[in-house]
Amino acid sequence: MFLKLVWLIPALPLLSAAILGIFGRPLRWSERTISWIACGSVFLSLVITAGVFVQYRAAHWPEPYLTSEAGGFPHSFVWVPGGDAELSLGPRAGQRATFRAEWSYQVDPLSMVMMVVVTLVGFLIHVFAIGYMRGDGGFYRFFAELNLFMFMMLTLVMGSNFLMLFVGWEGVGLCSYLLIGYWFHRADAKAASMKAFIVNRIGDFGFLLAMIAVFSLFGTLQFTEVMRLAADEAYLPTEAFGMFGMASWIALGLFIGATGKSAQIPLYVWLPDAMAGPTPVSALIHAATMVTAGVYMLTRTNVIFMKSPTMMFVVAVIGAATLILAAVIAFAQTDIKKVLAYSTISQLGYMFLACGVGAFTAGIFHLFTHAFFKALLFLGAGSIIIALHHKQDMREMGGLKSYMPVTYWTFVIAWLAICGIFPLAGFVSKDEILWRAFTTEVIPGGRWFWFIGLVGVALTAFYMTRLMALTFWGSPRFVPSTQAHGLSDEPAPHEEPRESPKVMTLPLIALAVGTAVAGFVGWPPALGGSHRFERWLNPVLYRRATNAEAMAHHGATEYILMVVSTLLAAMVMAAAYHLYIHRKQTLQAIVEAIRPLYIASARKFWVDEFYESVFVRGLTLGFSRVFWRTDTRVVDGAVNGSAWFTRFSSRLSGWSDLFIVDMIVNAIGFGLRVFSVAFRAAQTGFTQNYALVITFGLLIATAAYFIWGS
Amino acid sequence: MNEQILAQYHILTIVTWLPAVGAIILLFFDKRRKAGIRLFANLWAVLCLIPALFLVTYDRHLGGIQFIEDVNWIPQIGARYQLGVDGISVVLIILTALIGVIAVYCSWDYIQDRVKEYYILLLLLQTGILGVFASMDMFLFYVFWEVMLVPMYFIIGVWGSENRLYAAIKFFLYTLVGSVVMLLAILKLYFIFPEYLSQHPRSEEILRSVTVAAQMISGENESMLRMIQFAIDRAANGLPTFNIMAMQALGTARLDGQPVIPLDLQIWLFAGFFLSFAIKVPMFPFHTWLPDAHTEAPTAGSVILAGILLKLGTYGFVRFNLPILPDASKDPRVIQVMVFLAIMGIVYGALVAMAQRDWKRLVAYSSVSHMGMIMLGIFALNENALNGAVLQMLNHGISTSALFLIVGVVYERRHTRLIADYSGLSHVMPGFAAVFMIMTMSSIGLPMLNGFIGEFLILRGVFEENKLWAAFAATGIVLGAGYMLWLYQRTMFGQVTHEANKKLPDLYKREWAYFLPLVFLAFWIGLYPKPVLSYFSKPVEIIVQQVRPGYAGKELPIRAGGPSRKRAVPIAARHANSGE
Amino acid sequence: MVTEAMWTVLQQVPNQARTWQGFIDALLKKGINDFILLSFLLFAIGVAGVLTRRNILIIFMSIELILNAANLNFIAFTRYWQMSGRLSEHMGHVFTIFIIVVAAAEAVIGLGIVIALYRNRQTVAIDEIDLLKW
Amino acid sequence: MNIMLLIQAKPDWQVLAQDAARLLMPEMLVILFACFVLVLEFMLTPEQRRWAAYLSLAGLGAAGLSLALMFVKFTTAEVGFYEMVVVDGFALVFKVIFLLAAIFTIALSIKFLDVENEQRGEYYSLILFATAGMMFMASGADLLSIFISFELMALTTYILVAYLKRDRRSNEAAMKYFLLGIFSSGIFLYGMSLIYGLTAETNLTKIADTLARLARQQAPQATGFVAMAGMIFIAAAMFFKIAAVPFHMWCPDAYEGAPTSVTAFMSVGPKAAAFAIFARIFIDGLPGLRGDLTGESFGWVGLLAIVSALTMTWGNIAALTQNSAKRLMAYSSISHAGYLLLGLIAGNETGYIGLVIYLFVYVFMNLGAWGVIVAQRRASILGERVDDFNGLIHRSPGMAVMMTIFLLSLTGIPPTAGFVGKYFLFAGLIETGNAWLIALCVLAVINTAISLYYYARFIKAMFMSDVKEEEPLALSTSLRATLVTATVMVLLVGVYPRPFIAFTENATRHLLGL
Repeated sequence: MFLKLVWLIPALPLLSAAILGIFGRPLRWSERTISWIACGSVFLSLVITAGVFVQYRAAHWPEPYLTSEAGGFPHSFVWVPGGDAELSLGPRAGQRATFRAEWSYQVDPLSMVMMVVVTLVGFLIHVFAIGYMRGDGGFYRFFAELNLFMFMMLTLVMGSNFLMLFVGWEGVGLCSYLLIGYWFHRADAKAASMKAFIVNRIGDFGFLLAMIAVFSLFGTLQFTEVMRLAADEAYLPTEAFGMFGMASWIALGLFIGATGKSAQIPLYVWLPDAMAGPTPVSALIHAATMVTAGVYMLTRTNVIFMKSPTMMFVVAVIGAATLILAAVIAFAQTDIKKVLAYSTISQLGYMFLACGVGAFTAGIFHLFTHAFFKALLFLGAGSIIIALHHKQDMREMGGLKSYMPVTYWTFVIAWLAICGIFPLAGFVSKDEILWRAFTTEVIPGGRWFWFIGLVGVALTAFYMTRLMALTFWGSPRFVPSTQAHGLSDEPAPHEEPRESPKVMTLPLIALAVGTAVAGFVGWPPALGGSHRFERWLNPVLYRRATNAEAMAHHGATEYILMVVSTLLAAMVMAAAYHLYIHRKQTLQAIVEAIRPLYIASARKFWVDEFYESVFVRGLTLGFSRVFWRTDTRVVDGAVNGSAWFTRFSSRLSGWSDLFIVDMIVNAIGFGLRVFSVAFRAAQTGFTQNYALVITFGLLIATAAYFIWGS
Repeated sequence: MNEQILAQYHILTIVTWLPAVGAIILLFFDKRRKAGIRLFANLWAVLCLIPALFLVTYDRHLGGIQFIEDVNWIPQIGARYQLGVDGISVVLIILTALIGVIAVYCSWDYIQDRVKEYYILLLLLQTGILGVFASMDMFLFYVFWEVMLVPMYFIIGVWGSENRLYAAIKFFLYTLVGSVVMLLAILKLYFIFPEYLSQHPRSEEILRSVTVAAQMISGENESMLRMIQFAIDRAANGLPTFNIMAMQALGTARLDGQPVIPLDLQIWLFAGFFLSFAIKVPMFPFHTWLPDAHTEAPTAGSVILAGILLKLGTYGFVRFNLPILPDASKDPRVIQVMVFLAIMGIVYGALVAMAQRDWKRLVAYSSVSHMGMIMLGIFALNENALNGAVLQMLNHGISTSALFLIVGVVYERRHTRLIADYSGLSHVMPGFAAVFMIMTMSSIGLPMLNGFIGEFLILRGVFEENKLWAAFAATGIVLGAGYMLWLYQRTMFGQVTHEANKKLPDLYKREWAYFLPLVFLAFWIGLYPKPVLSYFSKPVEIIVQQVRPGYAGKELPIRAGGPSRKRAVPIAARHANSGE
Repeated sequence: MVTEAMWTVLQQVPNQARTWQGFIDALLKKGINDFILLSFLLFAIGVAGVLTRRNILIIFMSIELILNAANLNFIAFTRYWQMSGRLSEHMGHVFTIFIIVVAAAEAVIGLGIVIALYRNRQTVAIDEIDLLKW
Repeated sequence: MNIMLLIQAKPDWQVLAQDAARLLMPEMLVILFACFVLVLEFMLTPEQRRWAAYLSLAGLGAAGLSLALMFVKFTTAEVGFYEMVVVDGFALVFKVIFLLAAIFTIALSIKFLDVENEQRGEYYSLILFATAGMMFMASGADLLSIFISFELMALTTYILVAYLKRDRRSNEAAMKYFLLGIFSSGIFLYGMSLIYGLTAETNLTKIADTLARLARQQAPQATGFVAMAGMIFIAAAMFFKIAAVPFHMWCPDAYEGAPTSVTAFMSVGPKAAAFAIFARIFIDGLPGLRGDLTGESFGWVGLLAIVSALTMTWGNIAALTQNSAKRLMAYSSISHAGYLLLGLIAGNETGYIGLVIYLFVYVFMNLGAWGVIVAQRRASILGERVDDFNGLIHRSPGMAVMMTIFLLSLTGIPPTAGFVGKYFLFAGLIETGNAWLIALCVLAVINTAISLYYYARFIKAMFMSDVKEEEPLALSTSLRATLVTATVMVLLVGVYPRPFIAFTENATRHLLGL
């Protein structure tokens, strides 16, 4: 029964978005009405998702369930019938394939996980947002856009083919754009929204081409078909490491798309700026769901990636580099949301690292746990921000522990989780990744990747503890605000920060619970678990012998590695605590000692500036201006020449009313005018000249005939 | 059959000439009674839309040219008043009629002086454009093609903004240069057709081959075949014809596997048509008339220019260059040039758009970029890309018209087009901001809006031909997002900095009325393009088969019965009522 | 028919030399070239006069020379053809007479225009008349 | 002696009279009325002077009627006056064109002469004489008759140009036109004398036969030279009359200086007449010298092609920067001569139809345009600059719209008559399939586009500029009627050319020897 309602899962939020968007303003609905509609629709989706989960697990797993099985509209319909085409790649090149993209959904283990994450976390964040956005002028707009995001994200994860994935992909980009720019009067928001969209577009460039290549190779965009065909060695041969063949090219395109959406090097720059949006947006879009779409996509197309060890290696390298770079930058950030943003990037780096080493399930598992604890962190930060009346600078916080106990304690759980403290969710998933990296046989150099991951653990522990220390611990440094923040109509607030209302703390608590228990879903066998999560996901993976062996194999090394990472994290946390709470002078000294590094970190290694100057101002705008100039005033010389000529023949007035703006045409125009003046000048007014011309004409004609005409 | 009944009622004649009739009626209005003139023009424009909507009864399974009307016009030269439409024209005609209504309607407040002349010209322009889409006779086509220049020239020149005179004459000159060269190409075709079929040493074989080709391209469509056969019979007796479909049959015909029209000649003819259509599109080096004309024209003028007029160029390529000159169209040299120009157009247009300080000019340059995409799609010469290109014609008509209307809205309120004069309009005009956002997204090809379907299909098809082209074209999509969003950011976001902007009213009901259909269409085509695509997928399939026989392993079916024999038509008929 | 018959009779009459006609005939026996050359010289002189003289009346007279060059041609050719067997040839003579008449008419009109011009401008120098140009 | 013989051979007066009645009725009527008008002039008081105009119109109408009768009567070519005069479809069609030109000119002139204060009967009688001359030209089958009628037309036109005898510009224009005109007449005659010398014939068809015979007999090279020289001299005179580059230079000056109504007449009537004899002489008389463009044999087609290219281009380009409307139209008329030559160059049915139908519609569109310029001439305003048209739409919308239609037709934009003409001219060239001619055609179409630029300057002035002065236009009923008729014809020919093409086919059938 629920499986027949799959189409409703995205449709409900869309309906709500449409209703709110169209009627919210003209009917002047109250915040309460809007909240009910928005959250209600997401809640219904959540309920249906749960139902679908149960049913799917019982009746279909491990086979994917396609809504087209249920029939036509609204379950599925032919969306883009593009006509016949010829395949242009691979063994079937030259054969006919009909381009016929369907609008249909697919429920399989992977999308099930994503649906649960999206609807569950999405619902909690919706609820939180009721409190967070209270009194904002664009309440209806906010929820309309947030609901629209839910629709797009669900389309992304549920779509049964690449084109639908792309719909969601671009759609979440749009919503991200709209929501980052929600407070569009703010300069940072308006710049950040555009940056996000365009950087994503650059990624989409790769995705789009890769998707088209997939069709040109396989003749279909349906995931089930593509993966079935791709698994065939005859169709898409596995490449040796270092080779860059068909699979690698397609994987490269897909991966470029993923780096854009999931904020990896080199396209990560938009995500920190995206924090200009309201905090629930940051939590939902820029931490829990949208940014993980890249990981989802990599896992979805894991067959293709697995055929290309080269690209797997690239993915791992990019993931590893990103996780370190982002963590280092997070060190010196003072804006609480920026720290969390870089932390997100860093954690996404882990996920990519996991994918790169062939542990797609570990990546998804980390995605799953990360959704909880990072959403929790962001919501906690949101709670703080509200309490401090939209102050985000950590240097003006401190000692909030006693003012906001619920926020504090939930935050602590998340902090421990992200640092990888046993037995919280973060620990389980991160350890899984490290272990898989250590033992990988998909790509060479697994131990190095493990080591980088370990460094990342230490860095994470440090900056997160720093964040805790600066916000919750120590003495309060905030000045009670005397004025309301820009948009709210609330009167001047209370002197001291206050715990947020229930509508905000309840989601925090719920997420904290999730953070605590989510890890048990994929409890590793080494600790007595059964890898339920991995087994659940296995059907979507391209199974290779090594993979299965790695699953079975565990021993002393694994325990050692677990202990190493946990101890490392704990030690770093303790050290950081001491530095920030008790040894401030030492901290200062250290900062002084590594001042260049510190500044570089604080300035984000000038990557933004580099991009801005080279790509944006340099190449794009530079060419843009140059071309424009070519287009309009190329022949400045001609224009000047004409000015001179005008003076020279001032009596020929009126000819400059139409002057020369484009290059060639106006050069012709100019030439014609010059000739015109010359021809007219030939008309001297002297009759004898005319007679002379006639005579010459006669002579030349006669002579010509006598010379050539015989 | 529906189609034949409508043809009996001269549906295409009505569709084409109804606006002109309105213009004539308007002549009798007192020019001081502006309100009456406005009301009449608007009602008439809506009236003109109604017969156009009947064209949706076009039989999509039958395909080919339908609603054929055929009247002898100038028997001495074999020019006939032949109207007929295939799916591509049907879609474009309906778009034209719709944009026509919007263009008339959006001028309600904008045009305050010389109202009567304005509406007369607008309606005449409408007739010209509709005529181009409906013509099946090249002479008639050419007449309509040039006729529409004149009203457009006046609309830009009289009701445009500051630099209007320059823009108007530039528009007129550019397009005239192109079209007169096209006339020569048309004439050449006109003369070789009977020559091949009656005087060529192997005319019998050619005749047979052309007849077979005619049967292939008309498929099951009897009336279309009759039309072509009539022209072929005439030509077999040395009498020339202007029939476009007969020319297509000649272009498709093969003699010992070789094209009947030699490749050299095809390339020359191609060049002739190319110049005209490339200027109209406009393709890269011929585009400089466009920004001026679009920018200076009044809103309705820009809407018609961008929404419909540019499509005439791409329509011309699809109707003439591809099927009539298939071997030139697929000649690698030609393709290279065309694709190079198209890609240049995409990238160059986008980059130049980015440098604009003038809102309207930016939108105008975006057209250059988008039309480059359509051209690329056409010259990928496969079904996906051509379907995408035709759909994109429609999409561009919708989204760019809307963008020009959007500029018009603020221009009417503030009388400046400089981007710098606007900021933070979202605060004061939220409805406007929403519409603008939707149309921006449509323009940059966001999925679920119309632009995406077209662009994706084009890219899909182009990728099949050459991956590098597709990569270049895809950069256009990135750049497109760049300039459009930057525009949106600069105008809609931020604080309201100008005092004058603080009191701007949001969209009036009238303005909603013309935006909503466009928004609706944008969503409809984005979400469910199948009905629209189904109108032209069959004609597109045939065109691809004409250019690349055997593409995707398909063959055009030859009808049973075999080619018909040469029928005797006395030569004397040439001066008498030949062809009645 | 009548003229043909008469000409056959006349042919039998011995040629009367030492007349103008005889002289010209003698010249023509050498060939038509001398006449063409002479008329061309006349033509050239006329053209030179048109191009170089300032006075409108003299230009006018130079043009008369050109007309007379044509006249000379016509007469010489007619005679040439008569001598070479086309006895009834006469069109050149007729043409010449018409040319003379037309030249007279032209002179009338030309002088009228010159007089009108002189009244308004007090000059008959062609290079002073350049009001209309460019 | 032979002349004696000729005189002795008694002319059959009865036959001549019959010929006159049969073949020359329209011409005789025109001359008769011309004489009437001349005499009437002395009987009219200054207030009644317009009657001269009405009488002339009546005469032209009568001639038109008799012409119509001849259309019905003549199905084949009729020759008379000892093969001097031929009445065939070609002649008849051209006579219609001349009559129309004359009627329109007179209708345009009435008010204009009032404004100029020169309302006199001799003006109309001169126009009638010129018309008679042109009609004879169209009928000329012999170099002699062509020459005489040519001079009749030319001499009367010289006088017409000088008609404003107190106007210095008119004097000067007449003087230039006259001097250069008789200069070209001299060249014409010289050329004719050469041809005569070569063939001993003045009758065009006989010339053609003789030349063909000479060619067959492989006559010495010298004959070829003489024939060529004669052809070139005749062509030069023709070029002069149609104002083709480089023989065009009288044209702008004469057009500017002449009274505007006369300019209007000159730009249509004499030009068409010159084309008529051009076609007659070159197609009937010198077909053997046609040559082709393949490089095998040189002939007049190459000369015409080069001159045509020069003419179109020069005329159009020189017009670009003109500010005087009359000079601008003069250059426009030069460039049209270039287009018209294309018909002769093409040398096929399509091209000939183009030539004739273009001349036919040129009457309407060009006289229409000149008519509007004539209306600009008011007591205190010359009205000869393009600027004088500023804001015409506000003052006189009908005039502005009609002028626009004329200008678009001159440019060749459908659905106006000009397009139909250009269509045939271009189509003729394309039909030949010769690469050079197609290149010429490309040049021609590019010229068409260039011409748009200066025509559009009028449109710009009329529609898009502010009114300069408010004095009402000099309009009269006859002028209005003329312009409306011209507009209707321009549009009618453009939209439904079928009967008009059929009409011109009367002329082309002859040229093709059908």
